[in-house]
Amino acid sequence: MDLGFSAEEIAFRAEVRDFVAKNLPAAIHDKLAGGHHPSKDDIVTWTRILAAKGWGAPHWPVEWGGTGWDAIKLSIFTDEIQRGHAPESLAFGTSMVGPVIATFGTQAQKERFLPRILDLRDWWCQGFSEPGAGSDLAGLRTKAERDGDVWVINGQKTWTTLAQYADWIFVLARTDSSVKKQEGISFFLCDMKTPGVTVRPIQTIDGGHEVNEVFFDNVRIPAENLVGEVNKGWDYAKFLLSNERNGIARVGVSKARLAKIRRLASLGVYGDKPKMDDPVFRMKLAAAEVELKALEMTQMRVIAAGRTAPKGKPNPMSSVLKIKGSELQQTTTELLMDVVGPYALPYQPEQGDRWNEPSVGPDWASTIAPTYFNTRKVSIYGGSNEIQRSIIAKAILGL
Amino acid sequence: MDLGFSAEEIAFRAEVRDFVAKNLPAAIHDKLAGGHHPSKDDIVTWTRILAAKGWGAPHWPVEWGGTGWDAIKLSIFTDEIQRGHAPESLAFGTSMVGPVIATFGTQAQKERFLPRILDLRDWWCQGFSEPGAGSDLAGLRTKAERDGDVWVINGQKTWTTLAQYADWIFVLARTDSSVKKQEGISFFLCDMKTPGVTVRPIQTIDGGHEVNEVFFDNVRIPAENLVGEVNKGWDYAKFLLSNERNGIARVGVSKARLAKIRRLASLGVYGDKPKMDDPVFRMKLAAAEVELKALEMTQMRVIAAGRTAPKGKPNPMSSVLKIKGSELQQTTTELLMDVVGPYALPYQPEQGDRWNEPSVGPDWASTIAPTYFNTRKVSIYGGSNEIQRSIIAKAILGL
Amino acid sequence: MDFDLSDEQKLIADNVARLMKDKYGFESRKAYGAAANGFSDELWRQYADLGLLGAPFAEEDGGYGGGAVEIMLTQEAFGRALALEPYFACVVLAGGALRHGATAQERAELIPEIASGALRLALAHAEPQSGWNIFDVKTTAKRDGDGYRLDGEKGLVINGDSAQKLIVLARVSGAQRDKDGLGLFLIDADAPGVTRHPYPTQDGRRAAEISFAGAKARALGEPGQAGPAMARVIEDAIAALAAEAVGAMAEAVEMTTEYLKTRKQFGVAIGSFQALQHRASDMVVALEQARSMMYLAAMSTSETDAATRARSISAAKAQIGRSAKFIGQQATQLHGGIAMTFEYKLGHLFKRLTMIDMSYGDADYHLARLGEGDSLFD
Amino acid sequence: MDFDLSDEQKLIADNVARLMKDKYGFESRKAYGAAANGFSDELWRQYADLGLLGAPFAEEDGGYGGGAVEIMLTQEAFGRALALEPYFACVVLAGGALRHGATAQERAELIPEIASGALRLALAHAEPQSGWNIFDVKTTAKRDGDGYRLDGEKGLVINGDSAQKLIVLARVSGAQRDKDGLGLFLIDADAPGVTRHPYPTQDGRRAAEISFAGAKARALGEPGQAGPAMARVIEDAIAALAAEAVGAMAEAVEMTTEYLKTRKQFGVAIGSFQALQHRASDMVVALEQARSMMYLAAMSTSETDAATRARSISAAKAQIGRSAKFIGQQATQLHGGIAMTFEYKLGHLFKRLTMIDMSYGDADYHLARLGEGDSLFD
Repeated sequence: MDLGFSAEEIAFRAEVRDFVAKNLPAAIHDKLAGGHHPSKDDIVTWTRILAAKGWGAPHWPVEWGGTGWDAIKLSIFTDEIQRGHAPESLAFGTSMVGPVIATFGTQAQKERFLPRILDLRDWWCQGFSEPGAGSDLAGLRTKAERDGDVWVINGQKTWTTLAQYADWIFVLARTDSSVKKQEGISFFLCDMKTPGVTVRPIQTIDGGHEVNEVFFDNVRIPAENLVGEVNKGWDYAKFLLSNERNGIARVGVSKARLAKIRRLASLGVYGDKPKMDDPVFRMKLAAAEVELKALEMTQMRVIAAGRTAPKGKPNPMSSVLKIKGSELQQTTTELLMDVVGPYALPYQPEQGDRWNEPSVGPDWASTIAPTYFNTRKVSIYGGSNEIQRSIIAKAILGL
Repeated sequence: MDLGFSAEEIAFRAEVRDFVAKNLPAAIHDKLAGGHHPSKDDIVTWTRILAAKGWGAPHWPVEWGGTGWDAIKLSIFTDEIQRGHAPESLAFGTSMVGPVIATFGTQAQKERFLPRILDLRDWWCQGFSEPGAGSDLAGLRTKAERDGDVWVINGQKTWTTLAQYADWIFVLARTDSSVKKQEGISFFLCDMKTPGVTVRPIQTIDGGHEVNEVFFDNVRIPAENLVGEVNKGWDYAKFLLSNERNGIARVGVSKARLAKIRRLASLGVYGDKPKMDDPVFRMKLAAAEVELKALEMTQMRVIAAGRTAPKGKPNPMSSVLKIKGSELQQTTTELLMDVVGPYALPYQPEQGDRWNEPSVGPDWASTIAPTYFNTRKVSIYGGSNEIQRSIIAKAILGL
Repeated sequence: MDFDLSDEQKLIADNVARLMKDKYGFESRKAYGAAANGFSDELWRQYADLGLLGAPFAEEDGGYGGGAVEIMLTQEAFGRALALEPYFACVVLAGGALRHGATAQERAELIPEIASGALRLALAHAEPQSGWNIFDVKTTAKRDGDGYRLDGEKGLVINGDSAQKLIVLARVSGAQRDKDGLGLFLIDADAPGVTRHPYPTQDGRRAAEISFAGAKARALGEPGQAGPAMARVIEDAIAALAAEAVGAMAEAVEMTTEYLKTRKQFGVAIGSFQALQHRASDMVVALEQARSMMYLAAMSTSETDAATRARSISAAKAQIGRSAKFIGQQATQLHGGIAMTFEYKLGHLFKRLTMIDMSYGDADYHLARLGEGDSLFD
Repeated sequence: MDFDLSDEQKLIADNVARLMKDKYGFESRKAYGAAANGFSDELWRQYADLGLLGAPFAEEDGGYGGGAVEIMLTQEAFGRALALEPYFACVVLAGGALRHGATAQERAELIPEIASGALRLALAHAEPQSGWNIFDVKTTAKRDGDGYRLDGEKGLVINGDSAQKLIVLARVSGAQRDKDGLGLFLIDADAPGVTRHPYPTQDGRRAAEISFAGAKARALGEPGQAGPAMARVIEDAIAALAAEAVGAMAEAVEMTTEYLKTRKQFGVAIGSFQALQHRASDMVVALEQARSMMYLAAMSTSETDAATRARSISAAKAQIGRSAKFIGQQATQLHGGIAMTFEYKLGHLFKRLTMIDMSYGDADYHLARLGEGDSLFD
């Protein structure tokens, strides 16, 4: 038992941290550190910097541009990206459809799509959720029917993150309605420029535009854009969902936010004492740090156990990481609300490049309340925390 | 709308407070204020002092020794008894079987039993719960079979509070197994000296002896000890359970404990500062006081609404009182644990009259941990808080 | 102890409830909020017609003789509907400053104008550095002839963007955080030397940062003596916000219950899932506790002992803050994704509840205040 | 980063688990606890035979060369079984005092006796007034010939009732709460001038208040320099208690799960109720977080930077305390009445978990300590 990081791992962490510090454009760093969302350009710019270094999709097979790092190094990498306020890799490409294509796709699909994911020439989005399905993902109603050499897709997807920028969407659609709901689903790749695809924005409560509805109206896509076998899409979806659990706890995001909280709470915005002098606030901050430290260790334990676990099988411990990780993301946004106090009130939405304009109140205040509101989503999406508790009850406790 | 107490109510509160202060024997006061349990003699002594004043069962009909006070005065009375560290009336007599007999009993039963409840010549206990039934009270299995002029009872009751002192027990038993479980239950009165009744103590985790198992082995009781009609016992039980909800929140108990917490936390037992100087502790204490203040108002609202509500119908708002009231009883025991700190550890059980002996650590320390442990029961008994939540969901929200 | 309303109060409650039902559907609210003012002038007139704007003022001042209960009833209904009109800013805050801080003559001059809907006032008391300390005032008022000249920066002036006149809390003497030496001053919002920086707020309203540079104002009440009046204004404001919060919480609980009943997943209504039922039940408990404290707050505004009054108000605000956070967050969670959308009312209830907690001291702030004083119980 | 055990460690874990399974059923435990000592002499000998008592000591001191991991594995198994023997008092606390505070010669003299099971030591460090401040020491040690004379009152000496010798923390110089001027002293428990007041504890163990009146003792290590050693002893103790707590929590979660599966109400297993399932799941989350901090604590005992070590240990104790409270309370709630009975194991797990929280600083105490320092993260 050796619960410290090895010298190699410590050096690796320093290397990543140093790379981020030296190569992340200052404007992007400042924007994200301030709690603002990266633009499409920011993400593309940074992904290409990483890709040039060979770090575009570190967890991929080496032959397709991955690094061969083990799970601990991958975890350190994610942690440092998040802590360094760098944009995260566009997960829909690198962590979702990429591994599915690499595992189940044809050689032609791999050659066509994987290189363009690696350096973000193709922006992917995810066509899974549907209105009315919610956590019952397999209850989807979008249909695909074969018509000669093409599949014709009809239906509606929702909560489609950043679809407004997307070149491609991967879509689960029902190809057989006569069987059990999980057994009649197929997995398709669809060019967003195909006639009949329409994107409609959903404005979120923080005023932002992250998610969309995507409508499919007789969208005809070539048969070669089916992934794997017909009616096996649910297997690929499960693979996709269980595949990338490293980072589900988003420890690095919460670490970065805690550091920000300490910094802002020490400023002394109101009255004669900084918020950091308030013992109740300090207690709450300490409690969040303790839980996060524990979560970091829990994540390491899951990673360590994963070395010997069968591949591709969902690990119910990832539900523990999801629950606690999302709670901490939310707790830290509440601590920021404690710090900003009355100047949470002004609404100063980001408008394109105007994110850095002078603001009402402290110059860091404008993103605090929107982040608090927006972060309520993390206990809802990706399987709500209620779903995660049911998974733990069933898969860990056998209830 | 007039949300203050009337001058008459304020004077009434003062009168009760004064009566308790002047008439409660000092030894009983000190014992209860110290967190110890009253002995049987303590309860009898105090009940007779109240009965002599005409306050033995204030909520009863005047003809049977009640006072005619309205619900607010009754609430003030209970509050002051609890705050004054006086023993509470033995509820099994005055609040449970008493009202059932007064409402559904024969004239002979009323004359025989009610006066002896009023001054605690008869000590009653409750034979409802059974092993294996838990919150599913109607699933009881104790049977009563008619044999000429007597009913023969066989079965087992459990969690029977203070049965070791009891002269009488009121028993729910199944008299018809062929109908819906609620429809075959009858309500009996049973002399504890009847052959075949056996009491076996249950020691609780705090080391105390409050509850018992009661066994019925061919216990023959006269037919006249049936209350009301055969197979209508469930109605009487529901009446009993819904009847005395005044005081379910136990606001006075929590008020008394909060006052005690303030006093003890100001003593300065450890180190150079009293616990009261700890801002986190103060915040927790203030939060408990706020919730209790709100609960007191909520209770008043329920009482006020009850004036015009139909009689005998259970009010689901009492589930709100039960949940919050039990949570506050538990929270206040946790605050006492915060105050006592390391000297929670020594175990110094009460042994008869030795409750007042010198103790290890601060002289008030010995009851703190047992009270904390024991008070976990309040969210379990009387319909667990989970049952209460289901009642709210169904009866208030219609879910 | 009597929770029944008088006939006049019932009338107010019924009237405002009916008006909200008729005119304040969530789609209508979106239209009102899109106006430059951020609210509906038409509805403001209707509030005046219904007597809402004059209700809480004494008859001798030109009001209709009500008080905290009338404000409570109105605010609760506004909270349910998320009404945007500047009732709180004009009637509660500025009106409160007049009730507690102005002379009889000044009240008789201004209150009829508020009651008729003709005059919309805003109260500029907070400053960028003051946090929740109402006595932290750097803005100065200096005597100049028969008036005063104001200099300084005021922040978070609710509906200060569209008010015709401002009541300004300024310092005539003393150090920055002294309770003494404060005065209230009346000034036209577009007077020379007044600069307004208007902005929308997180909860869909309007506010302004306002700076004063030698702006000429007139005193209200006795300059230097406004501290205690301001404390009472804020206490009244907290009581009013408590009622608004209870309205918003009750609406959130109802919307959630309705959603649980109608939304189906895995083939059944999600309200059949026990874990969700119990969460909803905990929301009911939180709501009822908050409602109780709404009553306590309204009742306490007329308590004469200042320390007792402050404690009760802090207790109410703390409970409101905690209940609002729990209900806002859980209503969002139980709704799932739909609650995260701007199109849907629930998220706006959540945002308003959050901002009420952030106004005049959040729950921790008031718990700390309570922790420093005596018990809430005698 | 490697959570795998060495072969020797696996052997210890297997051995102690098997022993607990064979000999530490809950009924057996009742019998052990009824002895005058409050534990089983027979099992103490078996622990010695299995090498548990010598495992955490260096080979050159007469131990078997293990350390914090060996203590962790042993304590976790003891926690599950609620084992009563004075392993924590003798091996962890007193043994820790020897490891950190005694000379090589003293260690070589005493540790083989501990390892063999022949000598049971207790550590008398706390005092009635000290709370959780280990440096708050009024008991004095005064030079007398080649030894010292002890005067003062020690409190909450775990297994101090039956220990053959005591290690006593006493002050040779400085004021009551100074970190400097402390020394460790060895004394026979029945030496003249030593008075023991033994008592049972809430969690079914034994402890004693012990007074010293001119009692003759010998110094261990360098008198006056024991402060830093004591800090490390308590850190080791917290790591050991963390493991014991995790064992007890794991047992409580398992018992609860089993109960939910078998207990029927309303005709079905209560484990089919979603609200109870989700509560049990939250217990799993709390357990896993605590287990992680158990590892962190064990790892941190060998951290060389004192401030980092203290932070990690405080973090672990805070998490353990919070998880223990949640799991203890919820396991009780989900069991219902049976958990309230003395006959049933669960209540005893709850009590032990509670007392672990109350030892060496509860969760709030350690959070406050953390709040005064730097972040847990670099």
